[in-house]
Amino acid sequence: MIFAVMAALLVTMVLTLLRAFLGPGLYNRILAINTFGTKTVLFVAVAGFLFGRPEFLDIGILYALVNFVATVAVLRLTHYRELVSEAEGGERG
Amino acid sequence: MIASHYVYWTFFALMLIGLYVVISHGNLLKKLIGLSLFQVGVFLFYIGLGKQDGGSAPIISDDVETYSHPLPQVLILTAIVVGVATLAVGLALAVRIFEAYGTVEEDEVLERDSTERLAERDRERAAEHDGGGS
Amino acid sequence: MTTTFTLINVSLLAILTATAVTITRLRALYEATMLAALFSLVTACLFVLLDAVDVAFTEAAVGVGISTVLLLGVLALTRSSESVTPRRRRLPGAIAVLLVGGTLGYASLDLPEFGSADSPVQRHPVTEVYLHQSQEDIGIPNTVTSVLASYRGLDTLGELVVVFTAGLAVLSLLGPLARPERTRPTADFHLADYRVIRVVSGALMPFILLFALYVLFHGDYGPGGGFQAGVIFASGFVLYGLVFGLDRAQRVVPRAALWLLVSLGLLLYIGLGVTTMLLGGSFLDYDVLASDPDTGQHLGILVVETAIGITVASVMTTIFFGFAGRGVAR
Amino acid sequence: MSVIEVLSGVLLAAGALAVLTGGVGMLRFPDFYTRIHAAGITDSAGAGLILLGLLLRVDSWDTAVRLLIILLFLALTGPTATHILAHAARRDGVPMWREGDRRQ
Amino acid sequence: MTGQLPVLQVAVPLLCAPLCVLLRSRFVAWLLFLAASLTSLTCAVWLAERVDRTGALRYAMGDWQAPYGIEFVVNGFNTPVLLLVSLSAVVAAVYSRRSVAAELDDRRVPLLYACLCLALAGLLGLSITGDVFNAFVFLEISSLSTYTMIAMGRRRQALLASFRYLVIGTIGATFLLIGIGLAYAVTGTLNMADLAQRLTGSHDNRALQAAVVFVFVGLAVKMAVFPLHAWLPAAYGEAPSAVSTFVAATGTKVAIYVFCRFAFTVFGASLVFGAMPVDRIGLLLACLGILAGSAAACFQDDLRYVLAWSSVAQVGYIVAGVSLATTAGVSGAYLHMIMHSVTKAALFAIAGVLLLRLGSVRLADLAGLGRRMPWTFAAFVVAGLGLVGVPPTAGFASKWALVTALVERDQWPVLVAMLAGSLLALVYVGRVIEVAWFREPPDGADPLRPPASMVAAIWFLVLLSLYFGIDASLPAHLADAAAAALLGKGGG
Repeated sequence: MIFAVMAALLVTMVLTLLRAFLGPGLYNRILAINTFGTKTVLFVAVAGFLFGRPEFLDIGILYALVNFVATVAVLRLTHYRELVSEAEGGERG
Repeated sequence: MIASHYVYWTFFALMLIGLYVVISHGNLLKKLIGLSLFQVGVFLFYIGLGKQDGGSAPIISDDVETYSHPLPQVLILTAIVVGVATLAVGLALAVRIFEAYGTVEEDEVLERDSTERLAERDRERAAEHDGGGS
Repeated sequence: MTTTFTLINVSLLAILTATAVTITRLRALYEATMLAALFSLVTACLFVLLDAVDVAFTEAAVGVGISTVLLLGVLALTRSSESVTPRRRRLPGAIAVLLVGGTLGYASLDLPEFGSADSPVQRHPVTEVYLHQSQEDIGIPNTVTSVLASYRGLDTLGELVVVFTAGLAVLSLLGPLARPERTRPTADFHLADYRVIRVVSGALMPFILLFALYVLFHGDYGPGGGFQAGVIFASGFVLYGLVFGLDRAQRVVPRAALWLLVSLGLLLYIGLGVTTMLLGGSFLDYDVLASDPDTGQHLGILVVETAIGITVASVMTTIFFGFAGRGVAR
Repeated sequence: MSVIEVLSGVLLAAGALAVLTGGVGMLRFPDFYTRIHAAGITDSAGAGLILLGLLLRVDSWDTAVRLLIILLFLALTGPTATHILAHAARRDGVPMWREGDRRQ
Repeated sequence: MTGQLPVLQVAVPLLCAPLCVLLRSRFVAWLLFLAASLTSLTCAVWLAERVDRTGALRYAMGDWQAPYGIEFVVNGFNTPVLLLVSLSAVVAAVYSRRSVAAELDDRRVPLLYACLCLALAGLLGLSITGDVFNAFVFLEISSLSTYTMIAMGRRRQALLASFRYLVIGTIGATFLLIGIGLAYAVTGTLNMADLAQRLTGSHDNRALQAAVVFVFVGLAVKMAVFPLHAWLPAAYGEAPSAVSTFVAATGTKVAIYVFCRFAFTVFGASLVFGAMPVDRIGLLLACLGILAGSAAACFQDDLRYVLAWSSVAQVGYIVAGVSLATTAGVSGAYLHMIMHSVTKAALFAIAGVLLLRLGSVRLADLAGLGRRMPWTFAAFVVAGLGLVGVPPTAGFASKWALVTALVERDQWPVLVAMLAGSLLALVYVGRVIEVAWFREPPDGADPLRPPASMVAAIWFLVLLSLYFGIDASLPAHLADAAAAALLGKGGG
């Protein structure tokens, strides 16, 4: 059963990855990558059970955390770029 | 051969992809991204060396028999840290280059430097000429 | 079990290669950075699969939590799309790839089989010492930690010095010492737009810091340790800075305190080495720290991990402030 | 086969199904806003069911606590992330798909 | 306490770096760097003397015996390098006080000294360590601090120079890492002595041969061997003068030492020079490097770039000596390493003084220098002639040693290249002297007085090079001991 879950996760990873490759645009990719991050959290959890050592779930917690930080960073920093480039795009040439 | 070495070959392929990006792309940031890819390939190669079939993470526990080797993991921990330190310095330099030149494309930076040098030389020539004439 | 492993391994490797190729082809750098983050995540999964849990921990924290944020910060400050790579640049890259690839392929012919229990790496006496002897010498279940902090403590000191150097570099290039002449307009973050994220981040903050402490002190028994804890601390501050603005983040951790902490961690580590020398042992020989070698090793490793945690957290935060402060310079 | 094992199997199967559906939706849906819906399915239903299924299989309490923390964390950050994504996408004028438009 | 000397050598500069940052005072930072380099020099002298008397010293970190832990090894082959690096650091410390104050803004000065301490620690650690991975770590410490210091240069070109050095240097370091990984895969160990022992008899192992290639290409980048030298001219030409003085004297030299260490004591000469054609490739690249570097130096119009390109050529001389793989060749290479390091440090120091007083070191701006700064100019002439190899300067003694080694092995083409390189050196040094002596100074130019501490540092180096030129017994003794230790004839 656990192996089936793993297979489903891997297939979903590939599907999400295709979306990340195809885009279009930044937001589709961010969405795909955010979803992909959740998949990796699940991957770590399931892999732990699959290979008989489930005590390393700390890694899953960390993945969830950094995934969130990265998403927030993308949104913050892309938005900010527009502000700056509007204000002084001309000067910098 | 394929069954036992495909893993190494994939790691090598990752290194080569990174190396290609570093060498042939002119954008400084893309170069740094390529550099990280290159390094990640090497990290994976090291970790691959320590893996043992049916092994488990080298955290000693009563009900586990075989462990993968801890030494490559320690080395790569160090190497990852060195890699991110280099990346941070490279990015800081890229920001400063952008502020100084207005671009992060290597070719454009070089072009701007050489036009500056040519302009300087012209000025000098002109000054010399004036000095000789008067 | 082996088949399962191989199947998962092959899928992850395929995902990894496809991602790498796509990264090289994308000229929009924001997208390339996002895919680099994804690449890091997959690498980390692969590390888990290859039993390198500590490395996976670090790779995820560094690759996604720090590298991506820094790259995005730099993109925000510079230009975000790459110009077309001219044809003449491709040749040197292709030649280098061919040469290196040829050499690597040649080398692989004599590499031991992947996963073999009979390779020189596994047969060397070091393996036995690190895996079993260490239980008596040091007495910590996580052998990665004992090799990292004790057997090869000098490498780890070197690693910390590298981090310290990176902190110095960013301070000198982007810090308050290197203000750009032209000031920029204050960035308006539209904080009000993001009420949900503020509440959630605020709720998460104590949890993140607690998690970092847990990782720091649990490193002896499971994946984790000073470096990982430091990065988690730093990504906590990064999150705080991103959500609540740089000013508030700097009020929480003032620059002066960061300067102090950056040096303090390194001093603590070297000081530990000097102490062991003064107590009559050799550099970083923790046995002499207590009457009983086991306790001494535990104490030494604890100090080392704490020192690493302090320096890494403060350097990473300094670096982030350096980049972010560049954008909102007043 | 105990009841708990069966229950866990059912939960895992449901979770795997949800994850897969979400993945397919991610690829097949026509625009960004519909894809958020697919992402939501995998993030909440898929992750939740799988983690609960695993929770029934643990044999030590510290693993269980970690699973719960992951669950809590995903439940907290997932919706937040999709929320701000949608918010930002709307702000930046990501186009919306209507019946009859070309797929993006 | 004398047993702890090998580690003190590295630990003291490492300790001073965070203190520089913490105390944030320009004067204290300078004092710390001076103290660190003096301590290192004392340790190095002490160690050299002990090794000379009793043979190799080993120091096990954390009391874990090698190969389980990391060990430091002091032997005939690295004492000259330790002495060279720490002596250069002392000179750079004396020199830097005024030069750094003039070239950098006040608040960055402590950071520069911290980086100098780190670079010193990195280079010393790289020279002393007996563990291949530890060597990589120390290499990265020294490189990263060097990138940082180069970026502190005055002109904006320094930024790109630093960035390119960073990218090329990191590729080199990663190559080294791949090589170490392949060697590790074949042997399972990282300790140099253990590696050497386990490698004997596996000469036809293809992974091992690839490891040799990767390690040497990686080191060649750091050594600036001919086709991989692209980073060097701009890096040395744009760095703050105190930094180029220190780094030009030590950076490539330590990399060359590590090359020798790997070639002779890790992989073994029979594999590297017997089973693989490293010697022939080395000689070829050396010739190309000598010719290309010297020729390029003749066409530069900035004094510091002239010197930097000349460094590329000089690396060629040293590589030629090492590639001979004979005792005479390696000894000559060590001798040239010492002599060139003293000479080049003096020249870069002079360029720094000129930069301070004239505001530029473009050749056109040096007109009439001979009359405006007679003493500095005299120092330049002596050091410049040392570069050419005119007796009785230091350059002559070492080039003579290299020539005899080449003749012994009948390497005539290399000899021709070396002679051509020396003639070209005469051209580029002559060009500078011509401008400085025969051209009229600009109207209204007064004589200039350089700061006393900088002059003292320069003249110390110049007199040292003259002394070595007349009586080369001390460096020749060190070089012979090094060659003997490397090639396994005595020393242990």
